[in-house]
Amino acid sequence: MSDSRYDPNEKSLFEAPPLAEQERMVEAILFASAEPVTVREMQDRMPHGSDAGEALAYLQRRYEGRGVHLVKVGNAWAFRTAPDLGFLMQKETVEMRKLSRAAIETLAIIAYHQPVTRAEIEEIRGVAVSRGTIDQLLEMEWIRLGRRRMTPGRPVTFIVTEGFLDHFGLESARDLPGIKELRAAGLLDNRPMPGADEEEGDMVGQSELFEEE
Amino acid sequence: MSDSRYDPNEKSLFEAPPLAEQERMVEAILFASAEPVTVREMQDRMPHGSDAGEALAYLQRRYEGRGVHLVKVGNAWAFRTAPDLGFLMQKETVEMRKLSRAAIETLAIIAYHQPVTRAEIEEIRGVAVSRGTIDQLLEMEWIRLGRRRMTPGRPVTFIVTEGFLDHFGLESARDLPGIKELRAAGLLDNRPMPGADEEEGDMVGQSELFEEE
Amino acid sequence: MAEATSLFESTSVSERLAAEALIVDVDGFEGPLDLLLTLSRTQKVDLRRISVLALAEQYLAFVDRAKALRIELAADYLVMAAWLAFLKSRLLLPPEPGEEGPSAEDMAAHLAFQLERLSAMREAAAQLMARDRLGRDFFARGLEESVARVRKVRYTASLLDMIQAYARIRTRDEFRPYAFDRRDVFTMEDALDRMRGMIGFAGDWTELTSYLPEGWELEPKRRRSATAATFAASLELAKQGHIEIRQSETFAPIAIRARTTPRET
Repeated sequence: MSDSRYDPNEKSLFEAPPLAEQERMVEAILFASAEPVTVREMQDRMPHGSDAGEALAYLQRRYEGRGVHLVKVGNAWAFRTAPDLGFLMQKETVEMRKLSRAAIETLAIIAYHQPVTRAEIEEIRGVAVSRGTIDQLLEMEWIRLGRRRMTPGRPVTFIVTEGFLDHFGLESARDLPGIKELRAAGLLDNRPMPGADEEEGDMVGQSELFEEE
Repeated sequence: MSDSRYDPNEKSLFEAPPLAEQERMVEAILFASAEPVTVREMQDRMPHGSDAGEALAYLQRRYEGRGVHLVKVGNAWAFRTAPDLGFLMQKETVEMRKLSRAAIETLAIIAYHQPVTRAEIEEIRGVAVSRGTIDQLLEMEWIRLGRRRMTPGRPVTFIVTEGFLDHFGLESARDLPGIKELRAAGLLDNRPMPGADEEEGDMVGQSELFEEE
Repeated sequence: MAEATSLFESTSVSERLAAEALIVDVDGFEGPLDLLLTLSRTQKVDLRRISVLALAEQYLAFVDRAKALRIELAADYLVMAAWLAFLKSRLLLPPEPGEEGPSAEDMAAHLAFQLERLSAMREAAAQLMARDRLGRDFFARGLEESVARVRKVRYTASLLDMIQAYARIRTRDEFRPYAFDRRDVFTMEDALDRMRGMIGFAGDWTELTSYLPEGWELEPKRRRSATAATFAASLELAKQGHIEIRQSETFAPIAIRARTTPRET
């Protein structure tokens, strides 16, 4: 919970505010922000010697069962209204951009298989992924570029963002629905086509034939 | 607190949610709204039979002393950061800047000659020392006032502080290397200073030219 | 193909109607794998237990139907058809001894895996989209408070900066005017002055070295400086048309003489 334990000797030098005060501070910082705030950023803004992580743990308990919840998004935290009260918020509802089936599937594949290359997405879907689909997901800031794969051609990989986690109310990609079962069933393995070594050229050719651009 | 009492007969027709539920609703509505919300608006959005005013009163009490407060803005209500925590709403960025040539020379003279009067500093530097330079060094707590010199006019003297020694990793000002040592170590910059004898106005311009060394 | 056709014909009326609906809607498929997945549903079994042979036959029959109806299929559907025809023949015929490459069973198993994986991803995508979502089911803070950025300047200096500053002040008196040591330097201007005065008296080829100032040839450092300056000056004089320069071969002594008539330029 806490990523910034202080040396006890240092603690004695700087009088940290009482924990209840730190909890108020974390509460105020998180309330003021629409975006998730990292523990590190809270810590930076709080007086020296504060332990944002510990304060957060208390705060989270305090908001259990309330109209707003404290949720963890990746390494950051945010207040979000309780999902069961969504019906009250029609006024606040933002128009959701309708995603194409291709975009939704591509997003799911990136989330479950990340980091994943475009060729791998195409392998799974059996069709070429159009540039527009990837662009749309990048633009929505639901995916971003990960590390390059250390294979010939060093292809880029895609991974999901904190914005994605935030949007779908996930603490981390490990919490994706059914991911454990899928992994156990071997469905997230990168299983190459038997004899793919000889036929790889062929495979690429196929997906290129279908390029929608 | 409540501006919308319902007819008890009507109330019995529709099962109103429990008050704790209503409080959650008010909390979520106020949290998510971009603007302060009136009791009437809340009431309109909540299930029939709810009493937004009463729920609000409970909610307000709940947030007393917390990091955010429930405040009335005109006729409407909103969450606001507790006034004493306003300092958290700023992010401090520290910019490091190199000390000006005049300041560093003055500092050097004080360190090597302490306790030293302003007139002595000027004599050594060969130019007047501006008040701002001394003030800056005082403010940084690298120099402080020493004893007054027992000469006519009893001028103040300047000495370096513990903070100065700390910053430069010195145990005492006596640890500063002498000119001979500097020369031996090749630290003496034998570049002449054009117009070194000229008046300060000129000097400033030239030292700026030199700043990047 | 006869077998496939018969199989196609043997299927029930409703299945044939469904297959025709598929063909009409072929644009709606996202590639051959998607079509295969849809066809596999007609087998009404778990994807793990799917008969790839039957699926291949269904697919080939579908492609034949499309051809009969003169519906143009995208190339990758035809590539898949060719691959499935190959797979089908491999599944039906006993393997030839010494045959290379993956077995037909491995290929079939991989196809089944691909279908199952695609199906699983679709299911996952649906579950994901059905989750409570930000801005639809749960909401962020509406009234965001801006975080003011406060810029604070902190001045700093290193010990070296300070020591050098002090050294600069203390040694200022020792500084000479801006010049490096010129005692051993013979400048081109010096050489020009010297040569201009001498050139008029020298009517014939004279070695350049004889123009060096007296005494400078003794010390190597001074000789180098004087030679360089004199040579540079001679080039300058030649350029101006006052003298001519001659050198019989590389590294041979250089000789100069005054030009009688100024060169036309």
